[in-house]
Parts: sequence; C-alpha cells; structure tokens
Amino acid sequence: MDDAELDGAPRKSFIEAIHDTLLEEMRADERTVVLGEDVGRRGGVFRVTAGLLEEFGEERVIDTPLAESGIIGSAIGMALNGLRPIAEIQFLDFIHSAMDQIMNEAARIRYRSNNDFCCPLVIRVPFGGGVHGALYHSQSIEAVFVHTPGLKVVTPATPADAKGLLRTAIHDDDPVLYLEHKKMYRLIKGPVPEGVYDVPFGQARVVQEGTDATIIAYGMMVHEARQAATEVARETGTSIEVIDLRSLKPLDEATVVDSVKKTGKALVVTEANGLCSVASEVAALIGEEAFAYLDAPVTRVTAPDVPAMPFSPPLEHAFMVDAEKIGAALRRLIAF
Amino acid sequence: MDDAELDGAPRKSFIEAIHDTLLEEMRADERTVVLGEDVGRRGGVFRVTAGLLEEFGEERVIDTPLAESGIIGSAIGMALNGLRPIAEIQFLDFIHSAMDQIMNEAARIRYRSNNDFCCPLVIRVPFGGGVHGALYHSQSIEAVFVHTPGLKVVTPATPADAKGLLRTAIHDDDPVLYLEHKKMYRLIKGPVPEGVYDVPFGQARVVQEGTDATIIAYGMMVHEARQAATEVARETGTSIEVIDLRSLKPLDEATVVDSVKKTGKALVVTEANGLCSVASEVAALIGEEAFAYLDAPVTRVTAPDVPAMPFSPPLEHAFMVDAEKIGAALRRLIAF
Amino acid sequence: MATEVTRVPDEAVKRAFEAGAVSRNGAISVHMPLDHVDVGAGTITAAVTPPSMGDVGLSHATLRELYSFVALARALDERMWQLNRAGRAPFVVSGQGHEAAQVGAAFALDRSKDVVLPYYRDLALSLVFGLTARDVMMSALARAADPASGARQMPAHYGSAKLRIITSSSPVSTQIPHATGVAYAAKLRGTGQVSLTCFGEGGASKGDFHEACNFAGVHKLPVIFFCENNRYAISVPLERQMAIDNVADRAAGYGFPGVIVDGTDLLAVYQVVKAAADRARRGDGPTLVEAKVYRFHPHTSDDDDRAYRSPDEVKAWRARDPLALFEARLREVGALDDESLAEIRTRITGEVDAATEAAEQAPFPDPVTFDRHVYAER
Amino acid sequence: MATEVTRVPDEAVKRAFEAGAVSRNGAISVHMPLDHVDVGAGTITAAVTPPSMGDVGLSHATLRELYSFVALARALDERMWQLNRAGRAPFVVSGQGHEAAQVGAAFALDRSKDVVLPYYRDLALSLVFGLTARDVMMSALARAADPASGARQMPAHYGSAKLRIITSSSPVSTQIPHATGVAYAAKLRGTGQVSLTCFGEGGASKGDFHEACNFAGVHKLPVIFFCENNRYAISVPLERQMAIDNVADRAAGYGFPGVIVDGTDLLAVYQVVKAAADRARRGDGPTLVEAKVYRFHPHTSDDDDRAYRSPDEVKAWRARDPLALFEARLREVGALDDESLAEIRTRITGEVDAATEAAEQAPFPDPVTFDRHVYAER
Ligand SMILES: Cc1ncc(C[n+]2csc(CCOP(=O)(O)OP(=O)(O)O)c2C)c(N)n1
Ligand SMILES: Cc1ncc(C[n+]2csc(CCOP(=O)(O)OP(=O)(O)O)c2C)c(N)n1
Ligand SMILES: [Mg+2]
Ligand SMILES: [Mg+2]
Repeated sequence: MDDAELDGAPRKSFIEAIHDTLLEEMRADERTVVLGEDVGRRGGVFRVTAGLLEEFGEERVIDTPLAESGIIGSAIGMALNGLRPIAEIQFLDFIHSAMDQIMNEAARIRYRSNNDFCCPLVIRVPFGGGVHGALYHSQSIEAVFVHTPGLKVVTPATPADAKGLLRTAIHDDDPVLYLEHKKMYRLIKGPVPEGVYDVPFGQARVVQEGTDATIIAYGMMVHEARQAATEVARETGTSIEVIDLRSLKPLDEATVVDSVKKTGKALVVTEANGLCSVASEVAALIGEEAFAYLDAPVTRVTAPDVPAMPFSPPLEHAFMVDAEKIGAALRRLIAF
Repeated sequence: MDDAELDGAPRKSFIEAIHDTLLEEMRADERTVVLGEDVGRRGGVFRVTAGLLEEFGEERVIDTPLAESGIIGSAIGMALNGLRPIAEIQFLDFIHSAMDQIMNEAARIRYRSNNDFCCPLVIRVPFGGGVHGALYHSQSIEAVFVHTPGLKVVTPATPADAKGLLRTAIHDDDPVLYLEHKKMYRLIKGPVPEGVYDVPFGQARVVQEGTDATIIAYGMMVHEARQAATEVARETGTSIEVIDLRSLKPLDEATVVDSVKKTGKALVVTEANGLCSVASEVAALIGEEAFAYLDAPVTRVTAPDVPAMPFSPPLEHAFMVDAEKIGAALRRLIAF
Repeated sequence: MATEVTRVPDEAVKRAFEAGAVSRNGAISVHMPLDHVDVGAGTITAAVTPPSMGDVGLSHATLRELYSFVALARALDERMWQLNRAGRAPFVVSGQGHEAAQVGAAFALDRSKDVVLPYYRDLALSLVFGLTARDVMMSALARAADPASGARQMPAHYGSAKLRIITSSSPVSTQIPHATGVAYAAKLRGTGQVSLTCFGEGGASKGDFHEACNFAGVHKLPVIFFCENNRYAISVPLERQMAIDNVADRAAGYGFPGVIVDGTDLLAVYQVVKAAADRARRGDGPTLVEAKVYRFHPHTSDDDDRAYRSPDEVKAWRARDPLALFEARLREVGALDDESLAEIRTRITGEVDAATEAAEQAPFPDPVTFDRHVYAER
Repeated sequence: MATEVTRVPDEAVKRAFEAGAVSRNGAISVHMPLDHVDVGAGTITAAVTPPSMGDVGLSHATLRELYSFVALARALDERMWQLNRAGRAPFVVSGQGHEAAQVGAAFALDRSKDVVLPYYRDLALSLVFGLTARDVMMSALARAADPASGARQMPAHYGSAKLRIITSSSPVSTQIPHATGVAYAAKLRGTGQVSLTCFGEGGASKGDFHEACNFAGVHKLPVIFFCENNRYAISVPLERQMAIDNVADRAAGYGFPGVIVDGTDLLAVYQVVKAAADRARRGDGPTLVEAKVYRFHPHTSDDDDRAYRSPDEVKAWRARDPLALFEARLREVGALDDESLAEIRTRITGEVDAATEAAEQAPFPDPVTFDRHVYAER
C-alpha cells in the first residue's frame, strides 16, 4: 500500500481499525466466531470487540470461562470442524497457560498430519509496556512464538496495517498470533483506506528511507525509533532508514538485508527482554547476510534481562526502551 | 575442573552421574524432595531416579498425578515453605503446560517481591532428539527459557559436568532448569571425580583449543561438533577450537568472545529450531563484541524452522543436526 | 454388580468393581437404556449384567461384526508386539484389554458424521471408524503410506480427516478441549454431529480436562468425554492419581451426568454411549462416561510393568479378557459358533498378514519431503 | 436459609442463596460446628442464621476487633477510590462486599504460624494477617516502602514473608497449587501449619484449580481452598462461567468436603473455616469453602460495570452490606454501642489519614534499583 492510497483516507485510531475490521470480517463470513474473556457483554476490557455481541449474538461472540488453555484448545476444535475462530487472550502476560495448545497443537497440526488437517485460527493479544501495567500487564514475549515453527506472528504499527494484517490473518489457513500493542490503541491514529485490502505477511514496511544507518523495529518501537531517527538526523546531519518489520514470522529478510547493505549500519530494536529475542535473530541474520557491507557492529537496543516491567513510574522509565535510549545507541552507531 | 582431576577418576555414564548426584544430595539435605510422574515406583521412565523411593520413602520421592502445571506449582509452594524441591518433567516436550508456573511464577518471585521471597527449585528435564522420539519426544525449546529473566538454564555435556552442575543447581537459591540430553544418558561415558565439587554457572568449557575457527555448542551437539572438528581439521590441516557453553543462562560471554577474537571465525551450533534460538543470541553477541576481529560471517547450524522431529528414520536424519552437517558448514567457513 | 464379581476371584478386581457400583458421592444404580432415566448431574453406575439382548437390539450379524473388530484389534496388537520383539517395529503402544470398551463406544456413534478424538490406546475405536489393518501396519513400520502422518509421528497417533478421526498428538489430554470445540462448531453449524474423545484416568488429572468439561457444560455441547480407566498412568496407581474411586464423579462439578460402566462388557458400553449420544443429539449436553478397564501389556514397548504391578494382578484381570468374555456371550445367545468363529479368525489372520507384508514392502518417506507442509503451500 | 432470604427482597439475591441451600448434587444442610459432623466428600451448606454466639464462643472484645478489621478495610478501600478519582492513586482493586468473608476466614486461622495465599481482593484478609494501613497506602501510591514489592507490582498484590502472606501475582489461580505445595511442606516438616488460598469463582475454571485440588486430595494435605464467589469474573456472569450453582460441588471430585457459606455472615464464615482448619490440623485433609459474596464496585478502577450488571442488582446486594450486617449483629448481642462504634471509627479515620499522609510524603523507588534482585546477590 503506497502513500497515494493512504492520502485522503479517513483517519482512525489503532483500536478503531482493529474493531472495524473484525466487524467487517464477521459480516463477510458467518464461519467466523470471536471468543475470549469479556469479549461479549463488556466488548473486551479494551473495548476492541465492542458491539459485536449485539450484532452477531452470543453464539458467535462467546464470553468464555476464565481458562486460556480451554479457550485456545476449544478454538482449535472449532477450526477443525468448519469454523474460523478468532480468539482473544486478554493480555500476552496470560498466554502462558495456553502455550501447550498453541505450540504443541495449533502450530503442529498441519505438519504432524502430513497436510491432512489444518488449523485456521487467529489469536489476538494485547501486548507491550509503557502503560504502568507492571510485571503482568506489560509483557512482550513474541520471541517464544517466533521460535515455534508452524505459527505466524504479526505486529501492526499503524491503523492501516492493523486492518490489512488482520484481514490477512483471518483469511490465512494456518494459526496466526496477531499482537496489538496496547499503548497504541488510542495513542496512534492514521489513515485507513476504505474497502477490503490485505497486507501480505512477510513484507516489512520502509517507514522512511535513509542512507547512513538502518533502524529495524516493530510495534510501538517503530514510533519511538522514528522519533529518535528524526532527532539524531537533525543533530548529526545524517539520514536514517527506519524499517517496520510488521510480520515477525515470516520475516522479510530481503528488505532488512538490502537496507543494511545500503547503509552499512544496523540498529535493531525491541522492547522485549534481549536474550534470544527477535532483535537477536535479526542481528544474527544481518551478520550472516550483510557481513561484507557492515561498517559497524550490528547494535541491539532491548529491555534488560529483568522480569519487569516494574509498576512505579521511575522504575518503569528506567526499564523501558524509548526514543531516548534508541537515540543514544544511534548516536554511538553513527559515530562508530 | 582441569584434566588432572579427571584423570583416573572412575568412569560413569551420563545417567549414572545424574542418578548418583541426586542420591548424594538427597542424603546430604533432608529438605530435598523429588517429585514428578513415575519418579518413584518406576524410578523414572529413563531410570534416573531408580532406587530413590526405596531409600527416601514416598514422602520425599513423590509420584505425582499427571499434571505438569500442578507439579511445578506445588513444587514452588514447597520451595516457599522450607523444602528444596527437585521436580522432573518427563520430557521437555511436555513442559508447555507448566510454562505459566515457570515463567510467571518461579522466575518472577524474587524480583516481584523485591527480594522478600525466593524460589529454590530445580527442574530436571530430558530433552533433545536423535532417538526416534518424533514430534513430542525430541524437542529442544531451551531458548524460550533463556529468554525469560529470573531463570537459570544449564545443559551438561559430560558426566563430570552433569554432577557438578546438578550440585550447583540444587544449592542455588533461584529456579534452575537442568536439561539432560536423553540421547546421552547411556551413550556418553566419562570420568567423574569422587566427592563433592561444583561446576559454577556461567562458565563455558573449552573442549579443545584451536586457532583457525571456533565452534560453540552445548548438549549432545558438543560431541557432534567435536567429531566434525576432528575430521575437518585432519582434512584441512587446520586447528579448531570447540567450546561447550554448559550454562546457557547465565552465558559465559567472555570465553566465547575471546575465543572468536583469537580465531576470527565462529560457527554456532544448536539442534533446536533456529529462529530466536541460543545460536541467534550467541551469533548476535559475537557480531557485537568481536566485530573487528571477524574474518568471516558468524555462521549458524541449527534445525530448520520445521515442527519436527519426524519419526521415520530417513526424515529424522534429514532434519537432525549432526557431525556431517556441522562439518559441511565448517568447511565453508574455513574456506571463506 | 454381584454377578460380575462372582466371575472374578481376585480381591483387587472385586474391589475395583464394587467401587464402580458405589461411588463415594452417592452413585445410584440404574438399568439401561439410560435415556429412560432422568439424568441430571450426578453419578450413575450402569449395571448391565447379564446384558439383555432385547434392550440392545442388535442382530446376530451385527454382533459378529462387533466381535470381528475386537478380534482384529487384538490380532494387530499381537502382531505389532511380535514385530517389535523381532526388531522390525521400533515402538508399540498396546490397547489390549481396552478393545471392548472402544468398540462398544465407537459403534454407538453415527459413523457417517460423528467425530472421534482418540488417544494412543484407541486402535480398536479407530478401526470401527474406518482405519484399516494396512493403515495400522504402515504407521507401525513408519512407512510413507501411514495415513495419519506419513510416518512423521510415532505409531498409535491416529488421525484421518476423511474418517473424522481428529489428528492426535502425544501431550496427554490436549485433545479434550478440541472435542469441546468440535462440538461447539457442530452445534453452531447445526450439523447434528456428536464428538467423542478418549483419555485415561491419568489424563483426567490435567487442567485441560477440567477446562474442556466446564466449557462444554456451560454450553450444553454434544460431546462425550470417554475415560478409559485402567488404574495406572504408566506406573502411577489410581490412589496416587486421585483421591476418589471414579473419574465419573467429577461430572457433577460440570453440570452433566457421569456414568460408570464395566469396560470389559462391550454391550454395556455400547448402551451407555448410545444413550449419551442420543442425549447429546437431543441438545441435553455432555456426558462423562468412565469405562473400567485394564491394560494387559506394559505401557509401551519401552516400559517394564513388573516394577509397579504384580503378575498375579495382571493374571486376575486377564481372566476378564474382553475378547473371551464377548465370545462367550455371543456363543450363549447363538450369534457365534465354532464355524463362524473359524471363518472370522481366518479372515483376520489373512488381513493382518497381508497388511504386514504390504507395509514391509512399502517405501519409507522421501527425505526431501521432511520440510513440507509446515504451512499451507501455495 | 429462609431467614436469610426474608431479609433480602431482590429475586436474584434470593435465588443465589437458595442455590447455596440446595446444591444440585444433593447438598445437605447442617449446623455448625462442622467437626461435629462426619464430613466425607460431598457438599455441605453451612446455615448459621442467626449465629449462636454460644457456638462461636468469642468475647465482645474479640467481636469488636473483628468489626474493626472489616471497618478498616472498608475505610482504606474508600480512601483509595477517593485518591484514584483525585488522580493521586493510579489504580485501585476493591474488595468492598468481600470483607466479612475474608476477616472471618483469616481470623479462624492460627496467625502465629499458618500461611495465606491471597488474591487481589484480599485486603481485609491481609490486614488480619498483619498488613498495616501504612503498608497499603505505600503500595497504593507506588512508593518504595511498599512491603509487598517495593512498588514493582500493582497495588493489591499482597505479600510479606514475615507475615506469612505469600507473594502474589496477577495470573489468576497460579497461587492455588502454591497453597498445595506449602501444605505439603508443612506436613512433611511437621510444622502444624495450615495454608489457605483465596480465589474467585472465575479462578475455579482454571486448570490450576483442578490440578492443585486433586494433588491436595491425594495427599490429604492441610490446605483450605477458599472461593470468594461474587458471581462475576469481570463481566462474565456465573451462568457463563460454570453450569453449576456452587463451586463447592467440585470438592467431591477430589475426595474432600465442599462447604457453601453465606459470605456476608462473618461468624458463619469464621465457624466454617475454623472447622476446616481443625480438620486439616487433625490430618483429615483439605476443604473447599465457598463464600457467597458480591463485589460492590467495578472490577477495578479501569472497569465500568454498567456494561454488564444493573444498578438495581448492585443496590439489592448493598442491602446485604457485610459491614452493616455485622454492626447490627454486634449491637443485638451488645458487643457494640454508639460509643464504642464512634471510638472505633475515630481510630480508623486517624489511621487512614496518617497512612495516606505518610505515603504521599514517601519517596518513589530509586530508578537505579530497577534491575536489582533478579537473582540472589552475592
Ligand atoms: C502432558 C504429558 N505428560 C506426560 C506424558 C508422558 N505420558 C505418556 S502416557 C502417560 C500416562 C497416561 O496415563 P493415562 O492417562 O491413565 O492413560 P493410559 O496410558 O493408562 O491409558 C504419561 C505420563 C505425556 N505424554 N504428556
Ligand atoms: C490467567 C488470567 N487470565 C485473565 C486475567 C484477567 N483477569 C483479571 S481478574 C479476572 C476475573 C477474575 O474473576 P474471579 O476469579 O471471579 O475473581 P473476582 O475478580 O470476581 O474476585 C480476569 C479475567 C488474569 N489476571 N489472569
Ligand atoms: Mg490409565
Ligand atoms: Mg468473581
């Protein structure tokens, strides 16, 4: 989707884009059902599913018991018997008890049955920090799902991508983890083209072009990276390329590698804990594929290896990756 | 522990070393309890806990109901009330339903309580492939635990380290995931010094010194790497350094980085799926810390992004990382 | 269930069946068919001894068909053990002792549309749903023609989209919530399907059992939770697995009936599951059926059961071999005689031999295919 | 529990308590104290109305102490809401409506050694175990002096090693298996401790509830599973959470008693939990106690309950405000009068004011400490 299509499109918040797309897709295909805790009467604790119960009724908009493994497990059963379930896990921090159903079941059903069965399942989950959510309402553990073959993992950073990626996810015949950064719900607004369109998986988005360094990010960090890039570019008279991965699995290796071949410097950003993270993977990839083009070490900006985030604002600020920390690393990288 | 100490020490199989250490530690500290499925009457499905029930009785050697989350959850409660539980999860493939208790509870108890509580818990788990275990008796998902702050993760590759690392784990006041490669149980034998000794966490072992390239591996892959190194070295007249990480979290960054600074070439090996794996982390680390010393791209040899392993021998062989595949990558790296 | 007990000398077995008859939270005893009984939440003990053929209403031909399934499952199981001992089959999971319960349950369903979600012991159940001896041997010998997985999974991981046998995995009890979801889809889509999922008493200790039963109860879904209680989870005995005698007693906590049935009595199981399926189709919701069975062999070919149970105990249970019991019954009612029996046996031996031969000739999967079908291929 | 019902006009409430009185799997009604009753597995409805002070055997001074805990919890809760509306407290979880159940339960334990594993509603329970108004305000305002976590966790995540209040987290029901393990350690070490863990009826849908209860039943552990059933899990009503009326009915599936008690009746809860604790200490094993309560406020300060329940319903339940009910009772028996009441109220207001002030003066955690205590520091 190029800027032309975006120009003049109506502006929506991130959450509106997701909500409206759910509404459209449920209207378009009666096999779709939404299930999760508080998705019906309450319309979701973030109100993403507001109004769906009223329009589609209790049978297609299911307020489930408080049981994450049961939610994903029964959603898998629904997918195996002709429905297109869209499950919500209320916070990524609470997905752990469903990992057996996600990793051992949903992700492996096609492979283990040698293509006799498949599992068209979308799992929507709010994730990410900076909202004073403390240890259990702030987590970013996407890496463990990227590590798991058979899954797809996407993280829109704009309302337009939120719509396009959700459509693609709902139409995909394999399980997709659709991660919604909760800080973006009302903070991020942008143009969202009318009518149906897909944003294909495995295609990163070049947020802005540049020649002196490449920042690779996803989710809320795309916005922090862009801010850092603007400030540092102004300061240092350089031009910074910013890439939004959008889809973590499959990963758009070509766009990342080509960009770094061009700029020679790479800064990989995630707000998640750093070890075995998406930043580790992208950094390793660049080191393997763009070795001869690197003018500086591939640098990672990640959360420290601390089981945060802490609740108290000063602690949260100390822990959280933001434009300031990205900027500092970017300055060092440019000066290298 | 240097070779001197090992020389003349009695030889034991990997499984004997683990079994004997459990026995000694349970004799030494009556706060220790062993719990898991089939650990008592059956002495474990691999016989690691054979004889413990007879010596320590049903109260300290607990055949639990079939419930992994319950096993880890109650083990945490035991640790919080004065015991030193050593829990067994029968296969790493079945640990998923306990991930909530491991990642959200055990790993976070000290941090979230600001050091008021701690969770001295050892979780022993057989892992790894090459035993015709198919999709659900072969997994290597250690990366998801390395990604989780608050945990420690170790993977002995020799009987001597099996003893020393298990002792350190049982005496540690934080939760430790102790991973036992099931293919090594009876295949790998070696000297095991008598008496008590610790192998500290966060210290890699230089298996053999070399000057032309460094292979970094852990678990069963250490033995495959060593074989590959020997063959390729003979062939090419080079000398290859082989490093056994032993402890994945904390990671011995210095030993890895210094070795690569010396050899200029790094091959990182894991039998796990590659994306966001320990190999990704180590490769990214080397790219960051040894950038100026690299004569070739840091190369990874990992399992492909396939939810295997498949059962049928030809499929398993095609999937599995082994000396042959490591050797091929090593030749390319040396020729670079 | 006195008449049962008199047929069984061993005390342990006697106690087991008495436990079935009187459940700690006040089980009541009723006679089949279940749907003549007002079944609220609570535990019912199905005592059908001796079975009244009138109630069952199956022709002699049908009874012979049922017998053939039990006998075929037994013959295949024995053949796999032979191949394993001969080093030709890498791994065996045995269902011997469970066959009557499985055949009775599967046969009570509508095989033209119902859905089963088996676990690794359910060879006999899968045969009734259309799996062939050839299919079984292909997977036992890890050949490409294994219909469940193309030899990607271990043997005994049954599955076939065409036969409505849902692909199964190794983690215990993960299939139980799938059964709930399958039933939810059936209800929403109005397909009239019933789903039935099987698991052991050990599997009933997993959280997934609880979460799946609860969700199914809330929505009164057409699902049958079928527990094959063989008193051991590998080596862990019943009294270390749970503090109650009957898994069925848990149904009351989910708002639907739990039924305890003698799993060595094929017709009793048939009637109980039939009643549960009718109930499900009527929209009255789930039923938890607990079949009391025993596993004659070690857990798998990797296990040694002498570590945790006595040869005498096994011997006592073998006296209740469901194959022998069913044969005796069919002779009683004149549905089987030496001649028809010989004929069935010859046919089955032929099938098993042919299947074994075919599998041993059949190719292994092509290594280059190992990374296919991780995702849909476009 | 007819006398209860007459005190309550609203139909919904009436039904709720009738449900308590007659449980679907055949609950029986008994009178306190429980340990005069032979308690096998099964459901018991504790009907103690009006409470016989003779049975309870508490002095007027003690009754006033109990009242003070309820009143202090209420006052702190209300103050936190005020601070929240004023933008001075970022987040509030309210226990209003649950206080009598919590105080009755906590007081029935031995506070010199027993262990509690609360959930986020358990302010009143934690106060009885020694948490102070000051502690509460420090965590409400995220100050360094928060004893539970040094302001690392959200408010209402109670914990204190010294007070034997086990550190709590946000994922629902993870504390239930911890309580089982704590009890296992108590039994093995012979400490004579009882553990009590709290959770909502929504929490009883999680697999961890099932796995923890089952394990505790198998080993007859000294643990009390205390369910505060307030009929909603955020917005999800009871009938979408489970197909039965009483969580207590599940106890039968684990081999221990389940007791249903009116959670607005402090003395009834006290007697039930006391009986359960005695039972646990006698070595007779776990008890599942279900207190029927109601949450007067939205789920948290981030919730809006008008989306899922009617003001009338809330109003009807407020007519059963446990604070008012307990005050009335104590006046009846002469344990409270205007004077003693005024004195208690003044003391409490003073405590809450002082605590608020202290917290507002207190420093936030030092940012440089954010990465400490991930592991033991050497
Ligand atoms: C989650 C999980 N934990 C452990 C295992 C290992 N395991 C396989 S079968 C089994 C025992 C199952 O017992 P039960 O449910 O009673 O079924 P049975 O084998 O007796 O028919 C165990 C522990 C597993 N497959 N999955
Ligand atoms: C595993 C998990 N899933 C979801 C949530 C979000 N959540 C917090 S409280 C709650 C409802 C709990 O209801 P209940 O157990 O009845 O306790 P109550 O709040 O009514 O006292 C939910 C869904 C959570 N904290 N943990
Ligand atoms: Mg069993
Ligand atoms: Mg509730």
